[in-house]
Amino acid sequence: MLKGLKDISKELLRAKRVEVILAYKRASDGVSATPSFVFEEKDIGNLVLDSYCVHNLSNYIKDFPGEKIGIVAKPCDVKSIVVLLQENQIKRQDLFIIGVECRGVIDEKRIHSSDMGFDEKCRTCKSSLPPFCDHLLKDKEKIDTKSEDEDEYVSIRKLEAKAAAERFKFWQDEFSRCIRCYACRQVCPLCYCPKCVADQTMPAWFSKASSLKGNMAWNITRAIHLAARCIGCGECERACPVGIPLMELNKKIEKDIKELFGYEAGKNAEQKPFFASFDKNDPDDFIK
Amino acid sequence: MKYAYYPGCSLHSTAKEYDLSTKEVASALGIELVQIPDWICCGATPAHITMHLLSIALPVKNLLQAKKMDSCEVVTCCAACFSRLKIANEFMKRDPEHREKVEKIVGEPYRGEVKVRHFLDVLANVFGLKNLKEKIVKEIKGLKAACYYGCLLTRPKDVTGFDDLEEPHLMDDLMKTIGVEPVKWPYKTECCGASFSLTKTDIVLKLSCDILQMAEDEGAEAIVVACPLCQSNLDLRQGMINKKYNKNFNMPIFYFTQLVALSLGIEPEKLGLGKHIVSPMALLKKKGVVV
Amino acid sequence: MKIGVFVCHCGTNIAQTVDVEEVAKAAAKLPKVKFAATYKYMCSSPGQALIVEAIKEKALDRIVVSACSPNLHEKTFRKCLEDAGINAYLVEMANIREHCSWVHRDKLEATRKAIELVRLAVAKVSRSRPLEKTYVPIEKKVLIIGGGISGIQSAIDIAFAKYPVVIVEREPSIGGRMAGFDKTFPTLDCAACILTPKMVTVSQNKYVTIHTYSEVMEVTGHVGDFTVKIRKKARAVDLNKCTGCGACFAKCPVKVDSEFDMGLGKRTAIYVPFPQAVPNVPVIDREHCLWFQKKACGACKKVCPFGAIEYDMQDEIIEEKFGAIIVATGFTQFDHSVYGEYGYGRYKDVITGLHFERMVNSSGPTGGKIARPSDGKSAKDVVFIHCIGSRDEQKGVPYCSRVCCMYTAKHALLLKEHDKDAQAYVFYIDIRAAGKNYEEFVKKVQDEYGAIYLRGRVSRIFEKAGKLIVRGADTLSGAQIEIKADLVVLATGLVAQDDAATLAQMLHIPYDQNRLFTELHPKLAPVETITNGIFLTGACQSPKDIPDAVATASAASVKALGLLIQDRLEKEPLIAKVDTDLCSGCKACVTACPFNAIEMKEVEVKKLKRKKSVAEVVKGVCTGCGNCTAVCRMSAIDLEGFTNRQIIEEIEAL
Amino acid sequence: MTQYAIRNTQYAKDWEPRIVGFLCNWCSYAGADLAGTSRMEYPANVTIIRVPCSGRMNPLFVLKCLMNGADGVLVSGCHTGDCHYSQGNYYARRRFAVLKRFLEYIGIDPRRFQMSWVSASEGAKWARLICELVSEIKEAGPNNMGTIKDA
Repeated sequence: MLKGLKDISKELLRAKRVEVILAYKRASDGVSATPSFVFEEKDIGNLVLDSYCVHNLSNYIKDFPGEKIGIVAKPCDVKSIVVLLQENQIKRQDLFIIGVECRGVIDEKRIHSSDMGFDEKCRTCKSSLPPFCDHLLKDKEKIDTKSEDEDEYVSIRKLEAKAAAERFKFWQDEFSRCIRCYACRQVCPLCYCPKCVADQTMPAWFSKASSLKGNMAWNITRAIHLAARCIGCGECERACPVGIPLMELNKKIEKDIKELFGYEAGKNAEQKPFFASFDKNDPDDFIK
Repeated sequence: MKYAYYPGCSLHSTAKEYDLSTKEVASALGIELVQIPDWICCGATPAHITMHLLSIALPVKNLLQAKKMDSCEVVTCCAACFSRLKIANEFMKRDPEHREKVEKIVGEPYRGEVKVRHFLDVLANVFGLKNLKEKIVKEIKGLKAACYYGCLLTRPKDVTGFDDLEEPHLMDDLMKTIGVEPVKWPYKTECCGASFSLTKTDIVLKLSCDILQMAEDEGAEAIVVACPLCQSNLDLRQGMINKKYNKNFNMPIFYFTQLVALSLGIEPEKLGLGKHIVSPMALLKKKGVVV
Repeated sequence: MKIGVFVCHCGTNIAQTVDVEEVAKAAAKLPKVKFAATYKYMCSSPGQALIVEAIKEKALDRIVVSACSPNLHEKTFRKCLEDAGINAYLVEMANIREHCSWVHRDKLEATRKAIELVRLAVAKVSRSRPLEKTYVPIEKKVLIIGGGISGIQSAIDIAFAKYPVVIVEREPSIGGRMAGFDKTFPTLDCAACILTPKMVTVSQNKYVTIHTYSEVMEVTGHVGDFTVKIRKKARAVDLNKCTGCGACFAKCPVKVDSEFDMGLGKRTAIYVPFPQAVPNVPVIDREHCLWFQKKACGACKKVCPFGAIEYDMQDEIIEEKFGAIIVATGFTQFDHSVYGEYGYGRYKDVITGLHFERMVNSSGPTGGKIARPSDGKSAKDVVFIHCIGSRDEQKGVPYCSRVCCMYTAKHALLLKEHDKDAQAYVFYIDIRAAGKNYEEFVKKVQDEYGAIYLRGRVSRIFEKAGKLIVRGADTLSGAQIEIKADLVVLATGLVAQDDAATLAQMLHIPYDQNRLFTELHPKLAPVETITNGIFLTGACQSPKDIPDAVATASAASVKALGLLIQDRLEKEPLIAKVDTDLCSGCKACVTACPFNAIEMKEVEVKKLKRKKSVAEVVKGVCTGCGNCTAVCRMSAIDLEGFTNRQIIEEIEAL
Repeated sequence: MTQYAIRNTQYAKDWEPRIVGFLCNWCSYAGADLAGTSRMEYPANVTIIRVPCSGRMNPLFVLKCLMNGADGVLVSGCHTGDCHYSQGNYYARRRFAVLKRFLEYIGIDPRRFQMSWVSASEGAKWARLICELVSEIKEAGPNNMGTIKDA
């Protein structure tokens, strides 16, 4: 696969098909991978491609406006590209997607511990192949994935089943740790707003203080703003320095929207954004 | 098919033949009727004009008894009982204020869980006319009868709700099934005077006379009823009507169950036909139903 | 910032339940509030003068009027601010009447809530900005939906002022219900004699275009600029070639029940609904025409001397622009088949008032003979029953249909005039004869025409021996009554057209639980609707007799003309606007706008020295719904008058 | 005892819920006006904020109310098909179907956020709705967000 990546990268740069390639190189710890922006052929040699390549590189697309970009993209990364296309943030012709067949990525938080293993999102992942791409890097061996019927929302259902007060307590405890560093936002490929509502002052949508109330408002707002858009790459949770289970929020909304409306984000760039459209038969049993 | 059976007081006195014929029909069709133990008066018809709470509490007491029989459906034959039981049920379902008071009186909670049906409803809608047709031994041919539903069976619509309010047809359908020819007549749901029979007999005589007259005018040889009060007014008072209005009615008044029983081949002796004041025997002989 | 708060007593309407002085005192203590006062009637001239004076004296720059619903007086106070020389959009109303004093009884509670509502309004107005009115051109043409007496009168009035007007009528002829009437109460002039000249006038007027056999399919746009799609159904007869000679329907072999004659008479498959039809051009009823069903016959085409028959004519859809719309879609008759006690509509000799109109008409299907539909025998004893469907919350509509008492009286009179031996019995609940010469008319029918009026309801009708037995109570004498009648005429009520709700939704006008269209104000704006530029006339708003229908028609015309004579139309500036710095160009607003009022444009980002694509609101098209603001995650698009800052400020003030 | 229940008993006597109602101008606001003109009585716990259309309602407004300690929030618009702007309420419906479930998941009592369709002619429905809403929120007890300090 790595050879395939290097070959195609060389080809793209030589043919001036792209100006930059978003890929990975080894980090200074010698184990993890780190994003690498390759402008020249000579840097191709440093590239790596393995289960340590956790980052969703589509987050960096916005840093190269108007440029032709080659991007290494795992299946989830391609899904976020779909949303970016759907939301007019990039032009398809400016993008060359080097799709990667994926066997999952390592859980970075446990990378130096004894129980190193795949990330939680990969354990329930149902597709190893990106929905589409311009060039596919296939694995040599066949990759087993979960069956379509497998419930990916086990933990959500568990939490749902708890009493309201218990849920409230759970989230209060989680949110109270938030330090409002906004790493979750910075790392999210879909948080591209020029000025986040959290930073706006006129009006001040919610408290900027790192208090429980402010934290709660922020975390709820973040989840709402990713509703029907989050494709589950898990970058927010990975980046969170205090370990708030942000995916438990994202997944809950993803589940509801799938159940109530049959809509899934990141499937089709031609589809109207979920909240910018409606169906006359949308459920209304909650309305008096 | 198993029901809690609420006979009501009429069926144990003036309308014994209704009780007899109902039980005969039920057993012939395999419908199990289990009498509610310790059943009491339903309150019809004086209770609801004297004390509202009492008129609900009495039927509820009976319904509670039925509930304990682990039977969720009560069947009754008397149109007045049917009406009172149904209305009580509706109050207990819809009106929390009354419910609270009544629950205090009867000492137990009740939310209208027990379903109440009239036996006509059971025959026509649950057992089904198609199934009944297969069981018929002897069709009653050539008998023209006016099906008389009375005032309570279909009203009020929201409570009873099993037949058309103004133009009921279930009894007509049932009669057609057993071979009887129901006549088209407009007095299906007129009032016979009901319980005024004792207090204001004149009213009953007038109203019942009109009904008999209309039935005769429209070519009926007999009237079929589903209510003991209707039956007694039309049958018991027929002589007085003839005298007072100078008429010559000789119109047998059948319970629908009696005719159904005859068509099922049940011996006439078991149906209390002899209890009628206007004897139906001559007519039944003429039609070849009995020998 | 200097905010002034003005608390209205509204006579005792507010002051009785809300301690207005207490409200003013509390308001005066709010930050930024420099002045607070109360007055008996803020909307009155002295009330407004008080505001103007205070603005000038205390140099107030924002105003809160704490009074009734803004839907009633917001415009009044905006005007008042203009008079005082400050921007009209710097006023907010606190609705302490409809939402407070009228719905609460406890004075303490109501006063507390009134203070809260004022606090919110102060908070909101503190974030208000002066807005400039925008202007849009007006399409100087009126659409009238419905060509009955209302629509015809409206068209005549508008054409008289020399403005173009288009009538869309779904039947093959204009004329509506009135065309089917015999005589009209209380003067007894013949309906045709007074309607036909109007039909001719309107059809010959050069300012009037009539699309009969046509329906409105779609309405978009707004006051001054409505775009309307009209389906002209295929008549299969060329309107220009046909001269109305009648050769075609003389030859047509098909006979079906005539709708115009309420099924009492027959018509052919190619037909004009009635002889005075406008246009006098037949239409082919494709469901019954042998050509359309079996490709047989073709007689009409063969006999037409002008080659006007076109079997392959297709529906045509036209699109036109209008500045105003008048809705004159009228009523339909209540369906009495829900009354089991009257035979579920199955007795042939139980008919409705409209049947009777046709029957009594000398050019009608019976030639004016009052005949039983069942056997054609002349009817001597005729029972009329009032309030069929009307004033019946169980089976019909709760309202009084207003015209039935009068038309029944007229029928009783006509019955006697047509047949000296006939006898009318009228069962009524109340007689409502409120109109000029109406009461006198009813009295005349009772006294001079011998109609027997019985106060009571009919409990049952049944057939016996060729007669209808009508049973009822005479509640005045307490007697039970039984009448052996030959004919029963039900005074069926007037109800909304079956598709009224669909039309209302198309026009974005509200309708009530009876599907009658709702006027802007029941007293003060009876022909206007909540949607600017759309007006109501006739029975689509509520049951009306002919004089009322004509009066509302002229009223609606004046309202429409009032719009058309203006050079340009003032448009509320309460529309969306985009902050391009915040906009990410995600196009969610563009997709979600129900009016396609948002477009994308390129702007230069100076800091980055490159262009970016952002949303832009098309001012003339935006209606100010604000849907865009809620789908915008970056809150880059906002709605004037209901800005994020204003609403957040209100929430903070809670 | 859950914390809700504790609060309930504590506040039961003199606590009155504070509810915010966001009403669309054309249907629900007019319906509430009609309840007034018809002199229907209902509890004074609901403060109305007028918006042009339920489609104007940003979920963050609802969140803001709840974070500020409102005990209940109601968003009310026209019945489907009746929207003055033809579609606004359809968008709102979708938006708030998701929000409602999400707030519940966070542990916020579902009774605190409700949505209704009230037309301009449904004054009676409005009055009835408010009675129900107030009693439901009384059962739910005070919003504990209001007691959390925001330092």
